[in-house]
Amino acid sequence: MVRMVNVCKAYENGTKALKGISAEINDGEFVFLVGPSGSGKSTIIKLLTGEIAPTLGSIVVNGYDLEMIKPAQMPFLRRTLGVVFQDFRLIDKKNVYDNVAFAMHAVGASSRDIKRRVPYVLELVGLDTKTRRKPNELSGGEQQRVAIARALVNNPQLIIADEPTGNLDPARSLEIMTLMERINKLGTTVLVVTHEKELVNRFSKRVIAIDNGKVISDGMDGYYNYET
Amino acid sequence: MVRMVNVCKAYENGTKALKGISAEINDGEFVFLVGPSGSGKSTIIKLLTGEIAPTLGSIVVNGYDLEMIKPAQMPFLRRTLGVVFQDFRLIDKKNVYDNVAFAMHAVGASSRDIKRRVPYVLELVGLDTKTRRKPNELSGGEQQRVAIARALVNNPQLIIADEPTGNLDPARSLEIMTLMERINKLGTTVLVVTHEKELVNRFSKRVIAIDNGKVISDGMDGYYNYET
Amino acid sequence: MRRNRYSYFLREGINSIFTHGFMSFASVSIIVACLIIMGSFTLLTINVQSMIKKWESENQMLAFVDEAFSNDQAKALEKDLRAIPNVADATFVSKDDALKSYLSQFGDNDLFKGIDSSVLRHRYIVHLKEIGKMEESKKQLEAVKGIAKVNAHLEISQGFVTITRIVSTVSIIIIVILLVISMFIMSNTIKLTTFDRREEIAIMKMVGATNAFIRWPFVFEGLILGFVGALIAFLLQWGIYYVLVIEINKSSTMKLIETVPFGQLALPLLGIFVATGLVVGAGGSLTVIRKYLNV
Amino acid sequence: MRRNRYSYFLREGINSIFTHGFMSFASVSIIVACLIIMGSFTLLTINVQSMIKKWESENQMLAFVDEAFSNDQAKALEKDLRAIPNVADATFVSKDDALKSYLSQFGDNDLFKGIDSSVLRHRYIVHLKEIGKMEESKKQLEAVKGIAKVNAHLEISQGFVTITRIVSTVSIIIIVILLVISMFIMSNTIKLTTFDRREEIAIMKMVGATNAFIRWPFVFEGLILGFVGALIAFLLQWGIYYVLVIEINKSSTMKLIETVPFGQLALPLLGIFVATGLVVGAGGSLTVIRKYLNV
Ligand SMILES: Nc1ncnc2c1ncn2[C@@H]1O[C@H](COP(=O)(O)OP(=O)(O)OP(=O)(O)O)[C@@H](O)[C@H]1O
Ligand SMILES: Nc1ncnc2c1ncn2[C@@H]1O[C@H](COP(=O)(O)OP(=O)(O)OP(=O)(O)O)[C@@H](O)[C@H]1O
Ligand SMILES: [Mg+2]
Ligand SMILES: [Mg+2]
Repeated sequence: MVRMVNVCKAYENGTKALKGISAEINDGEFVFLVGPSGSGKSTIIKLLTGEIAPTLGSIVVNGYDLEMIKPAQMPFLRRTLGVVFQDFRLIDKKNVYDNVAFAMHAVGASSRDIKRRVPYVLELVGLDTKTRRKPNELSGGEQQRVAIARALVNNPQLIIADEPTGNLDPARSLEIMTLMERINKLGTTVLVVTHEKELVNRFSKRVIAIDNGKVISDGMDGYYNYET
Repeated sequence: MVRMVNVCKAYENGTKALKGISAEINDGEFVFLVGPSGSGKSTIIKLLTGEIAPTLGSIVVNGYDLEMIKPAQMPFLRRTLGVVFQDFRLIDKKNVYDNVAFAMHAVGASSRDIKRRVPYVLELVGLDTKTRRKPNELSGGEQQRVAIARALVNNPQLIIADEPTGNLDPARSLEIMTLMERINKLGTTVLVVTHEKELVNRFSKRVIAIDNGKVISDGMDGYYNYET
Repeated sequence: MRRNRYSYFLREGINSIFTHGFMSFASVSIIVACLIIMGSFTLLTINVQSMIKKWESENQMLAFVDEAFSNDQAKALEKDLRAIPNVADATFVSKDDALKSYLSQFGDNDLFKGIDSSVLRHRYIVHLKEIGKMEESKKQLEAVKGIAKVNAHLEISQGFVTITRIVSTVSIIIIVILLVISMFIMSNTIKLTTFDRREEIAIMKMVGATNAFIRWPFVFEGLILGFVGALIAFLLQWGIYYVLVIEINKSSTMKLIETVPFGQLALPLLGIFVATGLVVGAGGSLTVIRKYLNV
Repeated sequence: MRRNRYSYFLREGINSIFTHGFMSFASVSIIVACLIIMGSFTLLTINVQSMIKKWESENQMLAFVDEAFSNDQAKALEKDLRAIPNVADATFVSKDDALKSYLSQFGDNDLFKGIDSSVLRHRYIVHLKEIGKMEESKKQLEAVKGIAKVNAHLEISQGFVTITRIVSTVSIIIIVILLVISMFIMSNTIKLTTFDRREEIAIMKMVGATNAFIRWPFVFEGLILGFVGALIAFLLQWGIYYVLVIEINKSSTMKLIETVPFGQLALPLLGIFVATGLVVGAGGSLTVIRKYLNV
């Protein structure tokens, strides 16, 4: 469950990235977040993961109030989340398998679980033949799929994906999004940032559109309603 | 002018990324290169820029034969190219202006030309208000536009763009692609890698489709002919 | 479960050493370099001081026996002299022996011709354990019944004490300075080598790793690098010392230097090296990481 | 145009120092640390050697005048003695003065009572310029008409020569070792700090920059870091030396040490520091870059 009330964010250099965002995402929902480049989508995601703090407003994610949260609790909030970052954030020095396994080690999973689960999610994203590669030996789309696998591996309560298909071909994109939908059906909340109009329209889910740091529409119509 | 004859590329780890690619792009053409994730598109681009060497086959770019080229000549080949990399490759420590200006310094442009040209291209990509920002203070789409500006700034003979709109909203993407088309009309050759079916179909240009390291179609029909 | 985790951390630490090969190599070699600078100087100081000690022990004083004492009575004093704590040994020299020695020394001078040994006294050549306490020992010797007078070169005693004190002070100052500078260089190097890991750490935090989880592999890595550096430095130091000792014994002038055998120094040196290596390794990486953990 | 380019490279180099603040700081401080280790030891050696020189000059030998010579004849020998190249000075001591000195030395012994000064000889106390040539000088003194005999402690001469040689050899070895290790540490540090630039360099190459274009800013950066490090090290070294000299003069034992004034050492020290700094700065960054330039 995510609740943002009147959230504002100004970066150190003065950029007002968010100018009063309020939104609530209930458990089990599937939400698309859309908006033009620079409108503040990634900023929202960084706020939800606690990577940056809001200048104003309150944010509650999976029961953790981000205003009150102690640094020592932050890891436990993050363990309830599976995040696909826009810039992937893979560890260069670890291979595909270890990049994903690492996320399970971090939450204290047992070796047996890790050995069973990691190959499974890597197969889901179509990387089962490339587990020993380092990120720089992968294509852009493959790196993105490693990031997706890592977000899925811990069976999080909430999946947050920032442009998870920006580097994927239409067929792959559809596959990944279908996978997300399936996971959502099993009870996981999903929040996807995307520019892909076609995909948004095809899935008919709730769409929150922001522009210039403000919510400009929020509807169940599944329509990508930002247009030239 | 680009000519590839039976180009093969196997990476050190044995991956056969390209399995005999032949294609010719004449001066003044506008070509889309499409294909699924991991099919070898970025590999082709890295070959054209001389970043990696082919295992087999010959490549000629703007009159430079990449088999014969001396290391000392490489910079001069690259100065005839404007490349947008899939991972942007911006210098973290330099601000937007310097990232773009640097490319002009590198080719020995005069300060006067640099002072006139850089703001102009930054305005073209819509970043004129963010010239003093470092790359990590930009959104994903903004970083991508810096990369595009850098590719354009030296008025290259050939523009090569790897997913230049992967992080951009549909409106921006259309804008950038229209800009490319305009530049192409002025005589510059353009090669764009993209997954955006809609854009490809809209522009009605030559489309080279590859899959699994081979050319599977090459036509003037402007149709994104890779389908699920 | 717990043990399992630490073995994971250890494995991660070791992996990290290899994946950041150049950085690890640089840390270790700089640790080695610094330890050798420190170690060489410490060994030099120890040798110099052992040499001073040796020279010191060669210094002697003369205790003249009362003229009234017979040869046998004089000889009997020996155990009284040796009973004084600071006396290392006392050798009896009779009047006649003393004269012989004078004659052999000033023989070609007419001065001593015809002098009878009766004008001289029985005497003891006394060596002290600690030359610094010469004045006190002189008084104790004079207090012995039967000793008329003690001839001691107090200014030499003073000189030795001064030299020893100067050498000790100077070398302690230099060793401390070298230690501080070396620790600074080493921990700075470890900081440098972990500097480019801030992104890695940020990613780990984003995935839900606790600070402890991130810290431990770094600590192990630092400990291992420090330990390996210390071992290599120790072996190199040993080799250098060994070669130098051989060279010194070869050269005719340098042969005068009596070197302390490495065996005597090996264990404490190894201890100091390893301790410094571990402290610097773990400390260096911990301080860097602390900075990046606030993500 | 050309000049324009170099000013661009210089500006880029300077910018880079600031944008890579931590790295620059680390390089400079490690350069400073290494130079100070080297510098301190060199200064120590110079002082020790100047002290040995001084003690050496205090050593004396006795030249006895022929018994047949009168007081005035004996005195006249002085200029002959001084004419010998290695003689620093020669002081005349008459028979009577010699006896007085003997008596004051052995006065409480009955041995010398009633001895007439006529049994002694006129003599000269001779100081040498170079103690190492004592044997040769002794022969030259003996060759002077009127000098009957020369008493020289050849073994002391030998000892001094040995000590001087040992001190010189040991300190040259140590200085060379320190120099090599310090250069290694410094250039390794510069390598470490430029290590994370390989991506930057790869990007530059992709944009069409020539190797020279990439190299120059790095060279300037390295030179500036090396130069700044050398200057800071020099000032710190000066400060340390100054404080130590004050402390030495305060302490009663240490006052015996006569320190060489910093002024005499400043210029060569500065020269060496700056040269080492520049070589290490430019050399260190060049070697790293060379590796990355093959993109
Ligand atoms: N670290 C930062 N410091 C300063 N300004 C920033 C920073 N990160 C982002 N911004 C600015 O904040 C605004 C919103 O950025 P954000 O990354 O949220 O956009 P976005 O919606 O994700 O865009 P995109 O679709 O291009 O990724 C932009 O104008 C951007 O320039
Ligand atoms: N440095 C490398 N070492 C080894 N294999 C590599 C390397 N780079 C790419 N590959 C492999 O080569 C194949 C082609 O990669 P390439 O990057 O050309 O794909 P692409 O068409 O650009 O894909 P995408 O659309 O996902 O970016 C992939 O299977 C990839 O895993
Ligand atoms: Mg974004
Ligand atoms: Mg690619």
